[in-house]
Amino acid sequence: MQVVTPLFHVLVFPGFLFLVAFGLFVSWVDRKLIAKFQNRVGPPILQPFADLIKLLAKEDIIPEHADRAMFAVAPLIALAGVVASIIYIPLWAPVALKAFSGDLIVVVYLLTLPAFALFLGGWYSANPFATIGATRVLSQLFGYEVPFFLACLGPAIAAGSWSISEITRAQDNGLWLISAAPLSFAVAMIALIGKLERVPFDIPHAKTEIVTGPEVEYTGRRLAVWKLAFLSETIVGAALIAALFLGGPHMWGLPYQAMPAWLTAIVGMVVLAVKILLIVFFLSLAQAAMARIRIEQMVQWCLLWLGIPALINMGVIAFVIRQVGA
Amino acid sequence: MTASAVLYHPVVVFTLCMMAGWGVYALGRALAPASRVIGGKLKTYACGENVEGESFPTAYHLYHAAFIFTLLDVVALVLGTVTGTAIVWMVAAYLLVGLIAIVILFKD
Amino acid sequence: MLDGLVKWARGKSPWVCHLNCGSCNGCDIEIVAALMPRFDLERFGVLLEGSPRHADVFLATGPMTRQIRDRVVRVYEQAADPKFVVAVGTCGVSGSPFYPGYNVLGGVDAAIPVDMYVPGCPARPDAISYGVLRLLATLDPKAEALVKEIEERYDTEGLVYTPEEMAQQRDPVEGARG
Amino acid sequence: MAKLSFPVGPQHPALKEPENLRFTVDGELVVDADIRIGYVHRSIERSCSERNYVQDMYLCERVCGICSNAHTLCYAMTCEKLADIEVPERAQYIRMLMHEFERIHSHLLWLGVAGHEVGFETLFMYVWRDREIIQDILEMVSGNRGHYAMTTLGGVRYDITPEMADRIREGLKVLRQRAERYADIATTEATFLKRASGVGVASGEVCRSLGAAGPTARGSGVPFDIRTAFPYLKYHTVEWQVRTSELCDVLGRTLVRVLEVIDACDICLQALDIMPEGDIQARFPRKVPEGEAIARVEAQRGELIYYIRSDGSDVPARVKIRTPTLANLPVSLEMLRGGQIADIPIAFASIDPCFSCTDRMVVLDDAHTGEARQMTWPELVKLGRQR
Repeated sequence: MQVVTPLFHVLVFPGFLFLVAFGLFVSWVDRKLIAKFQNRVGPPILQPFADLIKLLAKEDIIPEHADRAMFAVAPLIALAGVVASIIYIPLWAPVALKAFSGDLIVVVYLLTLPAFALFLGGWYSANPFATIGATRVLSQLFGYEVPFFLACLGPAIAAGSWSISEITRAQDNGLWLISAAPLSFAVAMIALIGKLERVPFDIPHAKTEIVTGPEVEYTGRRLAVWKLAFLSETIVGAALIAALFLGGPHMWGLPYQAMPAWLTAIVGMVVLAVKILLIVFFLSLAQAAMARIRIEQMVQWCLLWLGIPALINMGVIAFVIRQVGA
Repeated sequence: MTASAVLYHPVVVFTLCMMAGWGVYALGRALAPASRVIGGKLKTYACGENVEGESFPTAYHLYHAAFIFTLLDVVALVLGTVTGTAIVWMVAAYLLVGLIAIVILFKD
Repeated sequence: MLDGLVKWARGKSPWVCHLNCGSCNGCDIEIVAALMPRFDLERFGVLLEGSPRHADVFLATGPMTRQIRDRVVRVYEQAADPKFVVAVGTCGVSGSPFYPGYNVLGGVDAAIPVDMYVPGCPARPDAISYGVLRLLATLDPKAEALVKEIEERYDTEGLVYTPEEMAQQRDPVEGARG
Repeated sequence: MAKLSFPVGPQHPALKEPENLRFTVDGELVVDADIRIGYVHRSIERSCSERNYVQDMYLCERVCGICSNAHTLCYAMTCEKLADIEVPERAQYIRMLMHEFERIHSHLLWLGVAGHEVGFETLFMYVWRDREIIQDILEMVSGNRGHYAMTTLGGVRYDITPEMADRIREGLKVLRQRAERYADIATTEATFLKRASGVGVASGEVCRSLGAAGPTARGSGVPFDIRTAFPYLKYHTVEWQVRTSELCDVLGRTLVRVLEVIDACDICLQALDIMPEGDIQARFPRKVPEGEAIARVEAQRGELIYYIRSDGSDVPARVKIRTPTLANLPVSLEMLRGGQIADIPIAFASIDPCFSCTDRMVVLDDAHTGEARQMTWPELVKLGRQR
């Protein structure tokens, strides 16, 4: 059992299979929402699943000048980085499957892996569009990564811990940390758009400029793994923000004490799913309402209008804690 | 260390996930038709035109952003590892560094 | 079972790539119009992809000009199997009315194999949607039911031709030219 | 530092048409831009000399799928000048209506594509949804969504009935409101402004010296419009103004186009009210007297010129077409140089390029001396189709 349970957790639930399935569902919600905003009907519910199967069943092409190993491994790194981080995020109870001091840092760094993988994949595709896309991925990372990190540190300082599970548990009293770190929350949401490379920050993938950027040469199953990595990243990023700012699987007013353990787990899961969908709703809304901006505009804007508010919020929290602590 | 502690270690989890991704590849290999190389299939895609060259290195001009990113990221990592009351001073110092960095960035 | 699943997925998820072989834009804007709110091809899973590497179905328009021919062939070759081509518009079908011109090689099939023909000048968005659906019906039996339903409700005579039907239509013309 | 050079086109998602732009970039900065055209050369001008005047009408219509009516209008005007035919009043009004309908449809199409180029998909979808109103009107009047075949030598083919006029009025009123809304979006949406303002700059001076035409020039404050400079049809009987913008950038061109949509709606509404009753076609002879003529119209992309020389037979000796995109290309390269990669699609699209109008063929005997030669039709066919 000692071996089987962790394997099950990593590969089936809440790890790989669950994440992929839920990610496919959420990407349908996303596409449907955008279609509705744009006055269209939108795709049927099984559409992302059909897309995945179709991509898997397509021919696989590796361009002659591409670095074969890098080309093949890059999507896997992206997917693995995202899926691995779900283990440390609380999903159905305020405690994750595995919690240790500093797991917040580990998760934040695991979530930067897709960006680096995308850079490598694009760079080693040996394609001019992919190369430009790859450099854009890195430039964009410089823009959103620091504000995202700073925004995540806000609740960490407020809760006095670097463990996501500890931070979530600190919100058990019903006081969500969004109240202590509203600016950090806003910054984290906007930085998440950058992290997921969605409009207005879909600069590395800009279809009309550089075709699709880094994954332009990818076909078939390798493209499918990229898509899986991106849609899992949506889930994990949203779950992380929910855990840090919105009490994770916790909802005030629900009689947790009166429920049996299995029911609290299910309720917690549903609550978290609703929060994730709300965050995705925000992402879709942003995508529908804005145009894509340029890379240098993005980097400057992010460091200025995301970096400074996040810093200010962090400073205020640190100052208040010091006063209270003294 | 128990088996579960080892299996939940980030490195092990990451490796397991890589293997799961490899499983997706294997599934794809089973479903997809065999690759037929005809004509310019393996050529670099460049809108239908022919491009010469095996790699396409490009210039980079956002070094100041890269510099600030590295600076702040490393300091943030240091911050993440301190505990106790020292954190308040660390945050203050960090704020200072951050503000200086942003001033440098927007100087011109 | 897996085979059925793959067929279903292919029928459900055609990502299209637009391939202009020297067209006058008339059909091209109608292709885009087919993706817009009024017709919304995304209902059937159609997505407009930029890179031919990601595409399943090429919507090719225009008479094949001499200049574009090699590029079109290369782009077609660079797409991953299985791939399909829908020739959109009368020019895409036969090169008409430009055909006798010195720089026009004929329809899209002068360079790449075509799986479905949608005539019209310009082809209407609904005809293009119907053409794509007819193509999908050859992949997925479930899409066939949808096409049957459409054919019962609307007059679809002459909107779309399969390569066999087109060959029958064409024979006398080819004879006259030859 | 290594400079990267890459092609955009002939098959590229930003371009709906096959043309080849080659860029040399330094990081994200465009150092040099060059253009290669000719992918859509379909031997139209030469084919015109192989067919009679009526057949050429349908060939010229298919020069471009977006401005097809402007082409037939200009072609018909040239032929009528040659044959000295007076077109009936009502036909002139209907021609003007079609001309403006087409301007509305084309400008809306452009606005949607501009939204697409900067990743603003919702604008794209909304504009194209509203564009269906004018498409319905065009279909109601002419029977087709594109290539309307409305103009004919000596007049127009179909009349506009009172019921049609009422439905047109209804549709145009809605469109006018929507166009005002889009003008509002274009000037207030922060992300769109970031992408349009100060991008693709070409001063009025540059536009004049490089011979830009249409909204591209008017967006840089050059108040040149064939409709007022060389009046044709019935534009002098309705009230409207030439729209210009001093912004000289993509935003300026966007505003000019959106305002022109509003103007076009006004022109059509006025024309529907003052249109006289009467014939819609004059008889046009099969053979045209010897001579040559030029006509120019303000197509939606700028000045369109037709030159026809007749040798007295039923087949024109020479048809020459000068399209606005050809005039705007030099300016567009100026806009691209020194800009950013991200601005390529929108800056290039801002001239509303149309390559199906533009592509020509030159045969060089000797690429070094640039010596050209004349070729006969069979020689051309042999050259074009040989493999």
